[in-house]
Amino acid sequence: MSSSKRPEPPFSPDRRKFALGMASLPALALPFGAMAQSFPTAKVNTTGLAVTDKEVIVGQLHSATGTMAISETGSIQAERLAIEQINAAGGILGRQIKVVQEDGASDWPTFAEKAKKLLVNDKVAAVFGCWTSASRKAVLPVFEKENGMLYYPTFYEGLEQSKNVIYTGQEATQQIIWGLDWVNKEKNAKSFFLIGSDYIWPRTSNKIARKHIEGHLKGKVVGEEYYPLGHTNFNSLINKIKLAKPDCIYAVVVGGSNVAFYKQMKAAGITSAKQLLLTISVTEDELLGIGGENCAGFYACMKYFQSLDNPNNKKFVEAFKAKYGAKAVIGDVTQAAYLGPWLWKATVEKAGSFDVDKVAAASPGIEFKGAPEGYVKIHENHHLWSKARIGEILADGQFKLIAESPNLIEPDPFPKGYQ
Amino acid sequence: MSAADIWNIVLMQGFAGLSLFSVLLLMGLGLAIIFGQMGVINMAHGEFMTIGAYTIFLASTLVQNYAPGLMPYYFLIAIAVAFVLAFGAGWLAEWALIRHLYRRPLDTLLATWGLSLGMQQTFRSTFGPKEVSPTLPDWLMGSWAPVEGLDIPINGMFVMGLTLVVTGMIFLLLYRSRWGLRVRATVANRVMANAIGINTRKTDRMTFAIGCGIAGVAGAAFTTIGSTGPTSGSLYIVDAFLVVTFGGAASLLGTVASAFGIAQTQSITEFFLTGSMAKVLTLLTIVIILMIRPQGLFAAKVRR
Amino acid sequence: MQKLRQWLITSDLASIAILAIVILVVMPLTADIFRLNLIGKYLSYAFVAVGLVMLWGYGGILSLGQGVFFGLGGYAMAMFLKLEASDPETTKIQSTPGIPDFMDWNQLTALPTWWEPFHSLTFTIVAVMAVPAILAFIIGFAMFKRRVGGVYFAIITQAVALILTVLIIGQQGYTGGVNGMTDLKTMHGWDIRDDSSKYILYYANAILLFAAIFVCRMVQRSKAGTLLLAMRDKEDRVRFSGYDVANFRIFVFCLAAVLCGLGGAMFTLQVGFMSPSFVGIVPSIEMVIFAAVGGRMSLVGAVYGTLLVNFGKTYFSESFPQLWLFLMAALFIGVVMAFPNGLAGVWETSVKPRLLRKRVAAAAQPKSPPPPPATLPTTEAAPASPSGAGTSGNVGPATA
Amino acid sequence: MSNTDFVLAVEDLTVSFDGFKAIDNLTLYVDKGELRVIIGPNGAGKTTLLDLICGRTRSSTGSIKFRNEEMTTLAEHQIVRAGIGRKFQTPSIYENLTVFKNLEVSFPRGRSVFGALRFKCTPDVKERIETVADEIGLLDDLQKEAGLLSHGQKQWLEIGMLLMQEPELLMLDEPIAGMSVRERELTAELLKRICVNRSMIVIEHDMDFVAKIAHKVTVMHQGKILAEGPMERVQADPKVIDVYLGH
Repeated sequence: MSSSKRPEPPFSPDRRKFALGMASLPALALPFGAMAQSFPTAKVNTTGLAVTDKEVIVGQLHSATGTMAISETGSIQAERLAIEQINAAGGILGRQIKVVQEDGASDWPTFAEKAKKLLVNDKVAAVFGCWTSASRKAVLPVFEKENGMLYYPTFYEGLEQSKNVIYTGQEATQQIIWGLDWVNKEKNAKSFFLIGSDYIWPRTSNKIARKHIEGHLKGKVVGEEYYPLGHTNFNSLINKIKLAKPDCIYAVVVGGSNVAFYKQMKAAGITSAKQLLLTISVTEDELLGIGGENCAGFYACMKYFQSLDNPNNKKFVEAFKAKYGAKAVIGDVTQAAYLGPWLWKATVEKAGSFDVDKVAAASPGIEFKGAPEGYVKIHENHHLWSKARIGEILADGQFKLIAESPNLIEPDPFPKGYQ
Repeated sequence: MSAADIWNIVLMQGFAGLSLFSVLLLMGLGLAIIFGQMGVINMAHGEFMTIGAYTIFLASTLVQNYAPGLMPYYFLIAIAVAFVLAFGAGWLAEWALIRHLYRRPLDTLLATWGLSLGMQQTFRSTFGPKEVSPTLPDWLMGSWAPVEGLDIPINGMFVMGLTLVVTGMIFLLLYRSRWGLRVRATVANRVMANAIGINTRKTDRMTFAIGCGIAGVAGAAFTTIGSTGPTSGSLYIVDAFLVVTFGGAASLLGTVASAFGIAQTQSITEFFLTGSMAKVLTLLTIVIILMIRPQGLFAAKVRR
Repeated sequence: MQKLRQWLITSDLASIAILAIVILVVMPLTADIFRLNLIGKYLSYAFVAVGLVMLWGYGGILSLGQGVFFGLGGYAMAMFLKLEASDPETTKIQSTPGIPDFMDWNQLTALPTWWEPFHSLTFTIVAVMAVPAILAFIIGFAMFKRRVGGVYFAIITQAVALILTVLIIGQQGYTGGVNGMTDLKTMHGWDIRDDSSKYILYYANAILLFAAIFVCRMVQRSKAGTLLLAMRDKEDRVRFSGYDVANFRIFVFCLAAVLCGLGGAMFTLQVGFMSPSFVGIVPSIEMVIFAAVGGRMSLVGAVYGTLLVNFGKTYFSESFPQLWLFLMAALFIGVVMAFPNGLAGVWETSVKPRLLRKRVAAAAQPKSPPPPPATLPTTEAAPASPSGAGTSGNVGPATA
Repeated sequence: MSNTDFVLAVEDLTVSFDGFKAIDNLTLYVDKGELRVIIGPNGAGKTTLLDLICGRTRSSTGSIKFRNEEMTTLAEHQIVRAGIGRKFQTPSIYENLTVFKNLEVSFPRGRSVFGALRFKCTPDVKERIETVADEIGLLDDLQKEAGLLSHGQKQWLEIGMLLMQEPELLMLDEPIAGMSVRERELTAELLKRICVNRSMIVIEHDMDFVAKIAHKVTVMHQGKILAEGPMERVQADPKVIDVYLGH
């Protein structure tokens, strides 16, 4: 397929709405037409991407169906919102952004297939997508082979760095170490019980946590347990916790298991009144399913909470709710997904080109002052400098900000001494 | 670690085993009736459970908004509603699909698999792709602590009680009612049952619908211990099948025994090993026993 | 001319020839390399579907664990490729260079001994077929010797699929866990990601698939094939003709498993990774659907079925993201309810007679034009038989 | 247990289903070349006895010796290969194969999996099929699909399939059930013809037919043997008249 033939973006009800939304914005877009002329397509697009004088096509690759749709829906919405806002503000280099959305269907090979389709057939300039580590691992070789640009929103295990990926969530050490220091110092936690779903992110996170607890905090790990994804019965585990009597439970449970875990904990009498618990896997999205009342008082360590009190975030939450309803919630990953298009825009404008190589090269040092979480900056290793924050779970499904790291934490995907 | 502490853990662990037993039994019962009595494999069993779960969610939302005073009581009524809705859905499914496939039992598997896909997407379109959390009555979500250090989950006791009631009712229905008689007659000899005037088609539909209704009850009850989302049902389906197969298809008593065996194995191994290894061990045990005794734990010896 | 037409419509060799033209000529000419690679991926599933025709259509044994064998073949190949992709030079960033990355992440410091043989391509190719065959033999021996069949067998294979998934995911230091084995690059230095290698792999896959079809056709036409059909419908009669029914079932189960293993290996080569999401229950059921859509009695039909379902999946999910699951559900239910013999059944009962009618009516003796379904005598519970194709199309209420 | 000259020696055979003794301490001998008919009221255990001999049901105690070889421990197909053939009550043939294929499948060669894969229909097989088809009167119907045969022809075809195996002991369960008068006569002829160099056990209810073919008659009742001997003597036995013929 040659690049001259523009791919037909597939029809979807969502997209139609979106297109209508754009049609109502010609007045805004018009003055920027002049801008596109100062960046002729031949100059900003030397590698045959789907960029014309008027528009640029990007891909969106998440699970809209299957078990992961529960988590990924927020990211889809946030990326849409960001793109819409960018378009309303005149687009990128005078070009409107058009989205081709693909469904990864919670199936990793499907992710790889669709990633390839987006890069090879649709020639998209960038892809915003993936959620689980497994889906990212599945598409990574595709992006490296076809030289695409992926903006990946989820906090993840680290141990990875690619020219073709910008990681807008936290890598493990950013999220884990400061949180552990905090419970150790403020809550005097010395012994920890580590719990996780059985896959790479929880295992790696707990590995880092264990090294930190044993090596730096001089504390003790009194238990480390993994349960299959989708496990729904935690009573035996809860008894083991009761037997071990840790100062702090460190929980990295994901998906449907999360709900079962917290409900059964509550029913077994393990509540915040008696037990300290720190999790890195519960955001506002998960609380929808768990129910805030079932885990109120526990702590989560993230970089973003919906309740953050700053002007950027107020605007963001307002816009999000205006678009997706007053009941919509925003979790850490949703916010990170929102950063993707904005960071890409800033990078393209700095590079003066959509070419992937130039965008990748221009990425380090890109700043985004309008981020809902506050100021962020892309590190040389393509991860973000960001703060870590501790939130307390409230019964209404929101977090109360308890503490926040004083400085931006440097991303370190290959931490020395933690491997 | 005092002796009392250890004693408490032993008690709680024993309860955990029993609680898992009742969960497995409750999710297996509906399937056992359909599978055991009709030879039909209902791959959409999990989705019928999800109907029950969403019923609780709807009921809790309604009650919260319109009659907050009823909050402590609504749950029981909602379970009954869940039964009715799942029963109705089952009735429809039997009418539209299953009755055409009785002579091709392996095909029911494919058809109900398709059904489960469709139902999942229906849930997703109706309630959104994210999980929801029904607000449960406060009395249900705490623990009962007779002495310091001993916490017995109330939701666990509730599920246990419900399982007891449902199982009892099924046994009563099967062995003391006209329908039960008809079902047993149909299982024993379909042609003969037809000949003596039993409407086997109606019996089948009733059986299927009751099985689905019980799945609805199970799904409703599991909102207290698990998640409610479009794909929640798929978390249970395999375990439910294992329980039924392991028990031997034609025997409800077998289902009870196998649920007990699996629950105890899993809960004990989970306590001493890690969760993933426990799962593998439990499954391996089941497969090995099934290889030695393929007809399941309980199977009648009949003269051919 | 008329003879040729007759042959094209009725001969099974002709249908294989047409399929060969479609796969070897039409598709490479019409599809770009991305789509062709996709088709290649689908064709690697077709091995499973072809195996299921033998196992399910002919043997009457429904396995819901074919993904296990597909996965084993795929993993065997992936292990070889992963070892090659993990030379000390490219993995020097790791704490232990020279071992696969996921091992390093899981604190393994040396290659496990059972990985060692996978340095050898010959061993790998043998393992791709032998490992599934051995596992199938063990399961088959235990089950069929004790006369477990039907629904029980289906569910036990499901349990096996579940166990293997849990094992693979749980033992991530050795298997790559949920992520699977990704980032596979070369085979003996030959880059499998190039466009040209994609073409070569596509053709290798297609030719292997036709070899598989011919082997299966040979089995079908031998006495063993007749016996498989016979024991599906009249198990006791076969037994009392002096045959050990179990051995034949074990054989066909192993045959299907070997085909799955080959498919898995070809999948890994073409897609460049292997993950546990092919081993579990869901993919195993989907693979049964491929065979059901194509027609469980037809080898060629199974290939078409696989292509159709996967094209459907890709097309629907690209074009109707909100509706595609409904469409898939409708496809499954529709096929089972209305076309229990799948595409091949539709061809046999509706298309072929129509194509033949003109010619045959002219001929002196109409041999046996398939009458409309309703007039055929109802055969016994036999789910699908070549001659009973018409009857099974009749999905009237079960009264027996 | 000593060796005997009998083709079949069943001694002290018992089988019970959940306490119910379907066969109760039964002893039975069949001679070479003998055509034995077993009669008895429904539920007497006749079919169960055949099931036991051919290995379909496993005995609780007792022994079954065929040409002085113990059969109770063998699998069904091994018993068949030893030389015992069994016809079922309802015709059990492969409905959607041709008559020729039905007979060919029953030819005792290529019985292992790989044997079956290599099996070729050589001229001697074909000749044998034609001989048997002639015997059972289906020579003209060789290419007909078996499901299209008449009920009587199906019964014959099944007997023919057994003949292909050249068994030394042939067991037929109600071979003339559902046949017309003419077909019954033909069947009687057939049975007499094929009995020449083998032994047979036939279960039958039709007394005229029994009288026509039987060398010896065994009467079973409640899992036991009530009487045994030539037809006339058995018919005259008051015990037999009481439980069976009298009704």
